Amino acid sequence: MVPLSWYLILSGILFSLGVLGFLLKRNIITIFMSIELMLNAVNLSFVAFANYWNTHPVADKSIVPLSGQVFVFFVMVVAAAEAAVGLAIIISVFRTRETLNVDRVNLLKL
Amino acid sequence: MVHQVLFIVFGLICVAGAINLLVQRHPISSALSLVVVMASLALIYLLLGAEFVAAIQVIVYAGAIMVLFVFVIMLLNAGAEERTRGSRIALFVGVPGVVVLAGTVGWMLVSGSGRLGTVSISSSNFGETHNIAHLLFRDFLLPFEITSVLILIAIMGAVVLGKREN
Amino acid sequence: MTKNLHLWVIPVLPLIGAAINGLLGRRFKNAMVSAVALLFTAASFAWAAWAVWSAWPGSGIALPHIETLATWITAGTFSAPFGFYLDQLSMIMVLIVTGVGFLIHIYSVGYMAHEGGYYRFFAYLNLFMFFMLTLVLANNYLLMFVGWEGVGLASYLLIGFFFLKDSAANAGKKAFIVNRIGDFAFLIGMFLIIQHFGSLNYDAVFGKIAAGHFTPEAGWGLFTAIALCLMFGATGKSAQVPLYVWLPDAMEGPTPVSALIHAATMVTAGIYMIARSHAIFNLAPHALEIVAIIGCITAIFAATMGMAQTDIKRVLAYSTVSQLGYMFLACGVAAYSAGIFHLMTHAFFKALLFLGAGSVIHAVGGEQDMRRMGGLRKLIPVTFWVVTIATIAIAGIPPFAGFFSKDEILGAVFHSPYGGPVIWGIGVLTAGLTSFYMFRLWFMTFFGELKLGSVDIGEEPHAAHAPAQAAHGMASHSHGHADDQSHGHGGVHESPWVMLAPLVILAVLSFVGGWVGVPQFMRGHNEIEQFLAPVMQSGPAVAGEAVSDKDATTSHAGETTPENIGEEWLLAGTSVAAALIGLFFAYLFYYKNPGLPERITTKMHGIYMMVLHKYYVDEGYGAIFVKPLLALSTVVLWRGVDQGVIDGLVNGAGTASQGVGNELRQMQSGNIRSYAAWVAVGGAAIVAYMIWLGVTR
Amino acid sequence: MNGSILMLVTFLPAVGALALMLMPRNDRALRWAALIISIATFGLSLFLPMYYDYGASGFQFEANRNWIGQTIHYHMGADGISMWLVLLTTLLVPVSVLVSWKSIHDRVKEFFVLLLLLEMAMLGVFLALDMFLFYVFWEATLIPMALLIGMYGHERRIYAAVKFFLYTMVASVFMLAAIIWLYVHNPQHNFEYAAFRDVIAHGGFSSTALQWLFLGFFIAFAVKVPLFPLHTWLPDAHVEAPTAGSVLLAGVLLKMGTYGLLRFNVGMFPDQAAYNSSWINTLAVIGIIYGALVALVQPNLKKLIAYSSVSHLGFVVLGIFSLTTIGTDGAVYQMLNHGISTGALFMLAGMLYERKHTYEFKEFGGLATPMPVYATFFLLAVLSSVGLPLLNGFVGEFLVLSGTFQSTVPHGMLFAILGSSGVIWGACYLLWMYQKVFYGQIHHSENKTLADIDGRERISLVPLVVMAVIMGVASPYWMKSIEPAVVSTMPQAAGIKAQSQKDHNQDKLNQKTVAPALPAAVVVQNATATGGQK
Amino acid sequence: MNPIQTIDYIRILPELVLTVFGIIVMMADPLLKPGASRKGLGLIALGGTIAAIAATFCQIAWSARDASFASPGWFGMVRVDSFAIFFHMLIPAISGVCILASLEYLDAQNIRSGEYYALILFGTVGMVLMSSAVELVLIFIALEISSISTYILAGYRRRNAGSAESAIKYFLLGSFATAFFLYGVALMFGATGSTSILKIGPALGSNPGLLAIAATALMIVGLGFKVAAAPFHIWTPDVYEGAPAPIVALMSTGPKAAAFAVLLRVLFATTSSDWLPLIWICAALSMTLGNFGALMQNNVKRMLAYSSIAHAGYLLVAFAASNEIGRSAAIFYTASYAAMNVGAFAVVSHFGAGGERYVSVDDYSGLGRRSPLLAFTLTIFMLSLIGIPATAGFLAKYYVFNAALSANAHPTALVWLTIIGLVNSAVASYYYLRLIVVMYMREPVIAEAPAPASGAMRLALVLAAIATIYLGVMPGRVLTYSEAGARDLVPTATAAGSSTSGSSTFPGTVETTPAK
Repeated sequence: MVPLSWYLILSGILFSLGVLGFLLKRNIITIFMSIELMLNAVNLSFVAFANYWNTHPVADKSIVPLSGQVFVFFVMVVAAAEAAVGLAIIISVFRTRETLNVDRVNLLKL
Repeated sequence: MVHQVLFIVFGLICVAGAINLLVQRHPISSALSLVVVMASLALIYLLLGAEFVAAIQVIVYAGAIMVLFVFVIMLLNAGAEERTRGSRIALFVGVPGVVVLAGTVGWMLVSGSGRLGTVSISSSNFGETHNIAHLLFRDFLLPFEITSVLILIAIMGAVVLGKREN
Repeated sequence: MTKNLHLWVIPVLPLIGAAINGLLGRRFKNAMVSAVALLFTAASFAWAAWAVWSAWPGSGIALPHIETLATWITAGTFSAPFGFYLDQLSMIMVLIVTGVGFLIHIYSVGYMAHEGGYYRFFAYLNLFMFFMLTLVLANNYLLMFVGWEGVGLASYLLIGFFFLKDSAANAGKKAFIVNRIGDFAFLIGMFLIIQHFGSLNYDAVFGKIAAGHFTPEAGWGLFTAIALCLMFGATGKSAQVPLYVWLPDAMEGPTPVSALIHAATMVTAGIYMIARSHAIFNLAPHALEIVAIIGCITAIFAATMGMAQTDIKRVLAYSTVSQLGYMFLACGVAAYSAGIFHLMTHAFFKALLFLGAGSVIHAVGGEQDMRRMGGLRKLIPVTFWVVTIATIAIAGIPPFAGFFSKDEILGAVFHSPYGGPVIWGIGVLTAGLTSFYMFRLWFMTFFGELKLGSVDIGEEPHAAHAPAQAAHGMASHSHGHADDQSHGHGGVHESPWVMLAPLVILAVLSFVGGWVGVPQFMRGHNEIEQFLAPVMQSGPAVAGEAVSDKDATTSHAGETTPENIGEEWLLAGTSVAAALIGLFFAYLFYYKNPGLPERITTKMHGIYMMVLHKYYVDEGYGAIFVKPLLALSTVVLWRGVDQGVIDGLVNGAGTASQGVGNELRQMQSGNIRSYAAWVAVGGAAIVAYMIWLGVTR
Repeated sequence: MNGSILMLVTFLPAVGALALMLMPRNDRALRWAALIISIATFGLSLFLPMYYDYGASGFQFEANRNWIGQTIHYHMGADGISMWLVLLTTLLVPVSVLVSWKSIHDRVKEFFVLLLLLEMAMLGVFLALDMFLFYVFWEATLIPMALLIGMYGHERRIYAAVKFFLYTMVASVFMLAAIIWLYVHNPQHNFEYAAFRDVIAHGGFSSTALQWLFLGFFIAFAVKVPLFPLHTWLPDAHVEAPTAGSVLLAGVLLKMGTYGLLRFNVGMFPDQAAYNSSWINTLAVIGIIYGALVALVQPNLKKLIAYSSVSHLGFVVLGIFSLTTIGTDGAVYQMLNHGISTGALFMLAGMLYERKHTYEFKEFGGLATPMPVYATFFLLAVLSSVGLPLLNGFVGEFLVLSGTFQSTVPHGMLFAILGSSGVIWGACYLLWMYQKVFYGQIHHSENKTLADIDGRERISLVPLVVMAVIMGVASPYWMKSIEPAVVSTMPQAAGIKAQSQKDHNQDKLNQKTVAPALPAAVVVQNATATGGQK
Repeated sequence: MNPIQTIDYIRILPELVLTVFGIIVMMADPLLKPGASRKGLGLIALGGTIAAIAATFCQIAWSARDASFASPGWFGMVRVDSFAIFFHMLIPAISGVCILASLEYLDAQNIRSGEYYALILFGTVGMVLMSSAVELVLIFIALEISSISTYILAGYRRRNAGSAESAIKYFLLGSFATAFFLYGVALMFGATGSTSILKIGPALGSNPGLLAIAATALMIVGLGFKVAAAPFHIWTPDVYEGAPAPIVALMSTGPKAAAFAVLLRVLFATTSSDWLPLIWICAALSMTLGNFGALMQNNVKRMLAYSSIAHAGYLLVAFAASNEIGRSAAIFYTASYAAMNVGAFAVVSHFGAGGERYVSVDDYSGLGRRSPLLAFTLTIFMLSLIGIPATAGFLAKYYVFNAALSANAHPTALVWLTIIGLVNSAVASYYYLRLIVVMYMREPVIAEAPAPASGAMRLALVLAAIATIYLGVMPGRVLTYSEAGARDLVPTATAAGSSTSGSSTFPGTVETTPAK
């Protein structure tokens, strides 16, 4: 018996670490990875909630606990798509700027 | 009991991997630590009785997506990142912000933990593939179909942006 | 159904003349211009004479005879008509204006013959006639104000006639503005009248008063306020202290203008106005008091200044101011008819003096400094004789006109509660001074020997005119002022008859003019007194008690008891004596031994300088009012408030917001991680806030 | 003569502008077209006084149609006040087309298009009876004027244009807020002027709310007038604007401000108007004197005239916030006068600029000799502006001042006296100006040969001068339509007397000196009161 | 029997049509010669948008025939009510105009690939779907579709470093925000066990638990980012500056409109109004930051970017009013803003010429002389952005503030918001006016005269201008639509309206004005 909150807290921690990664990492690819981390955190809470709603059946039949897992599926699809596009964009940035350091990618400002 | 132990173990591995992702300076190491996070997450999914999700977590995420990452890292042979001080804001504004965010959310969950109750490895066939399939191809048919457009865009985008200048 | 006299025609005729000359005059020959001007003035005079004749008391037309042409202004309950008002008072005035005006028109034909802008001159002159006649014929204060302002305009234009000379332009401007200061008070007076009588029509206002629920105010009240406002207005027009300063400068205008406007007619408008509003003044003892004092001060003050002047026209100007002071004094002691009487006689002899002076100036080719004149007696006999008559008249030596009117006034002053022996004394002294400086002028001009050009003092000839002569048709080549007589006539010469004729007529008038007012104690009937009585009595009997029974005793000396007949004779005698003393001193200083004045002036140099510089009043006004005002406007208001404070604030706000904009833009460091930080912080803030809300609920 | 006439008058210029846009860039043709259109508009507008029912008060020629949904209407109408302002506008536009005849030679098409659009907007402002419509026109005047200044002005034209635009823009948003607020609280859910009036009267709003609304409107109009502390855009705008721009700016745009004050601030918020009158009148009087004093020391002809406008508009505001029928009559009349006399002055200044390309006094002097006719016209304009009796200026000023003098708003008498000093200042700066330009010797030889004004310029001036004289002697003709309109706009003119007499003691004192001696005074007051209701 | 009926296909007809055309374009592209112009494809894409609009009309017809049309379809995934239909009209129209503007642009930038149009079309699919989706997951996917396509399009000028940078910035920050949104969805699922907007509302009631509140907050973050509302506006200027002008035209209007649609659906789903103060603050912040940031901009694209932030602020004012008038005002505003902003960016993209050389304000000097028509149209758009009467911008602002003032929740606060907004719009007039000033009052600085606009560009400009004027003068018809949409948005508008006046800790809700 694990309290749901543990899972949620874990996902919260992962999410925050993802945000921190975005803020602190310099390499664009790593930053992108931290975003993936955030998405994973979200997935975790989806799955946890799915399980929660499954173990706590409610009167409202319209609630489908399993949909939580389906969301995860969709999130993964989106993540994949983002990965493809994102990496392509990173490549084109690298082509034009010859760097992957975000701090050097600041032509556009003010 | 077992459940708790397993959760704690894999949870700690997750967090460790995530932290490692942050502290590692070379993108490859970060990528690998992310793989660790994902793998252990997959196990946690199993604990939550989501076999199918656990499976695709490994296949799609750890497999496809991370491979893509590693591939790009190799392609651009990105070296260890230099610690430039590009943004003081991120440090002195962002980090406290994150702390506040985490703090509030965490406090909320802790305080609400009683109300939230617990989860357990369900004996039921909950999370089995055919249930998911039934859901996916009936209730979520429209989103499922629409994702095709998404993927189409992704492919096109990758092609457009990736292809050499003529 | 009284007969319609179409009084409006009287002022409108000159207006037509002005319009014709003003619009088309440039294409006319001088002869044509003068023909038009004279024609319309004469017609107006004729019409006025006819109107007066047919409205003469006892001719069946009830006086005052009011004709309303149309409404001019109407708003709310207030309304002012184009209405005309003929009573004994305006009869006298209209005859003086049209009569003297006509004579001066004739004179000008000769005098201005060689000036540029001939048509312009006559257009202005006719315009002046129009406004002056409106002033005296109006049946309400607002229409009077029309004339009042209008004559101001006309004099502005005529003083500035030689506008190429800055001095002339300045003088014109000064005249107009100083008058405006008076008009300001006049306006306030009118507002008060409107507020409390609801109308500005004489019949309405005086009717209400005559209805008689007002007693003369013990203290300072409404009527005092009104009276003082009107009085201040009058001081502007009639060149009284403290607003007299414009009149001497006004001598920059052509001499006929000085004669018509600044001696005979316009400057007397103030007197007319006070006499017209006597009903109000009678209710305001304090106001009368002040009027009397101002008149008295002006009289003596101007007289002293007149003594030191060397410019012949300026001497006459100051004498005008001083004589106007007499008239004010008369009004101040509620002897209005005496004031009007003096107004009339003064119109005759002062116009004559100015025209005479003009003739002299004309003769000596533009010289105005008496020290360069002398011995003209032989050269211009006619002028000499007429000026002599005028001088005697103004000096107040019987039986010339001046004597009677001046005597009226002094008598009234002596008995009046507002006058009294002191003011009377000053009046007599003034009379002496008057006679002194007038005979000084007379001796310096006509006796001794001609020293043209020899004396090189006095104001320098105005170089302005050399180019001016070359200049356009409009430019004056102003032979009246040019110091050389390069054009036309050579040496000293008598003026043409077209100029002399008016002089002669005026001379006759200033000789006999006074006989209409021979006081009873001299076995006369004082016709003018009788004639004006109905007007002046129209002031309510009740109000009269305090005042007019006294001035009854004084001015209708006839009805008084025998023993003060002697007193009357005594008073008259004193003033004559004063005049003769003045004459004697003038003879002594300026004929017997001309060296004397210099010695005296050198002895009492300080005083002399002060007098010579007119007590530095102009300079004082300049230093106290004009300069500080300009400085204030420039430094404080314009540069300070306008550009400094207000615009400073406005532009400051602009730059400030731009600065803010720049600061805000610094958020856009261009660094992705910073951006993410902002997003994260924003997210954190929102989440925290919402949860806090949720918790607190 | 139904509502269609107003629509014709208002939108004919717009149609004309459209036509001009489509015309080829042939300057001569464009000028003539613009002239013909504007004259046609003027001719059309002459129908208003012709068919105006002088007996009736209230609005005439009304047209009221739905515009946007049921709430926003196209509602136009003219009463005695707006009718004459419309005529003033339609008179001034052809005139300013004439003065721009030669002076505008670059981008002629744009110029006349903007001019006609401006005319449309100005007419709309005076005629709109739907507050939304009013605001639309109000803002619509902004752009063409700003462009006219900015495109055809002189050196600092851009600064002036932007300043003008921002000043007005910032101010009018407050009015918009007030309008919307009133609409929202208007049970009839429309923007009708009448509806607003009675929702304010009977809506039971708190006085605080009404005060804010009043100020919202006031600020917008005060900037346009311009009232004392908000006037600094005016000199810049005038100095930089092309002649036609100045003429319309001074002649009409400023009147929009005073019109608004009268129609909306006083017309809709009688109590607030009475409540605020004292400080507003103070500002007005400051404006009168301040404007005059600053004008007195201007080295620049146009700046001087601009500041004189500040002074003159002070009289108008004073008259309106005297809250007396007489004063307001005078104010309305003074609006027309100022439009004519100052319009003429700006035209004359412009003609001089065409010849000399400067407005600095030191470049002039002695011009009466080479340009006698010009000098004469100028003198007439100056005199009408000085307020010489028998010219239009006097009637307005006199009524304003005597109205204020009798008004029972706090310190009415004091304000009137201070205001009257304006007659002195007016004489000072205007005669000073006249002397600087025309009298004395000619210091600049080139001035000797300046050409006098030609036929076109005379034709453009004559109507104004003639109007100045006619309006000076025949004011009743205008008053008979203005007065009923004024009375129906501020019926409280009488009411306020009554109530403010109670709460302003010093005023009582003024009366006290009189009351015993003079029943007449009381009679007058009551008479005005009844005059108010009738 | 098959649970999917024809009616369901009709419900997604525009999306289907757009997808089909997108695929056609995609297929046709390889058939063309590499160097050849892609105009033809552009025209096909244009046809696609027109077809989409036609499809929407078909939807209208159907809904007129079948009352059940407006009820959720696809197992409660989409809901094609008049609200959705409004955006089904608006968004393809926007895309169409942007495509028109792109035709010339791509040749000028010498970009020779047809995917561009395909991407626009697919992106449009996402946006259109966002407006009709009522299920958070579907919304999420649609959002991603539109976002990802715009990421790619933003980076389309691949030779240009700025373009790539704008793409990466947009992409990273966008995904970042999306993660927040998703987290919110997750928590919402946790709180209610459902992600269907229609179910969430009732489930939460008027007193939601902490989880739901946090969820709402996180979703506001995500959507706030998409609509570029402060404090999540920060990416806008950089991205807009770097991205191709026609794409900026699109993404400053299309996705924004869609995102606002989602925001409307989400925020007004829950009957709780805790978010009111937040929106108040966001609105005030956005207006102020946007306008003041724009004051000193010399780059027209950046300036318009800041202005779009400000306009998002005005739009949020309508949200803050949180009454039916407000909702319809918001809907109307999206349309008006789309009209004028697309127009403005169309001009920018034309004037920018090859490589977008001329984008600084000074470059526009003397445009009034050199090409009066272009200047005139730009002037119309600027005036509309300022909010001068008789333009769309004015009426839109007017309705927004009208809504704010007629709100019965926190009247005082909203009066102040209105004042802030009005003052802001006055300040804003400065920098819009600046463009007009340089166009008409300064002399040209760049030698070459702008190339004459192509027919397509002309058409685009004319359409935008006409729309701007039409919405400013004759908005009646569009208004009725937006009001209908507002009504359908919250079936129990009255309930929502009343509940907005529920308990709240918002400062300064003192009644100064006892409205009878």
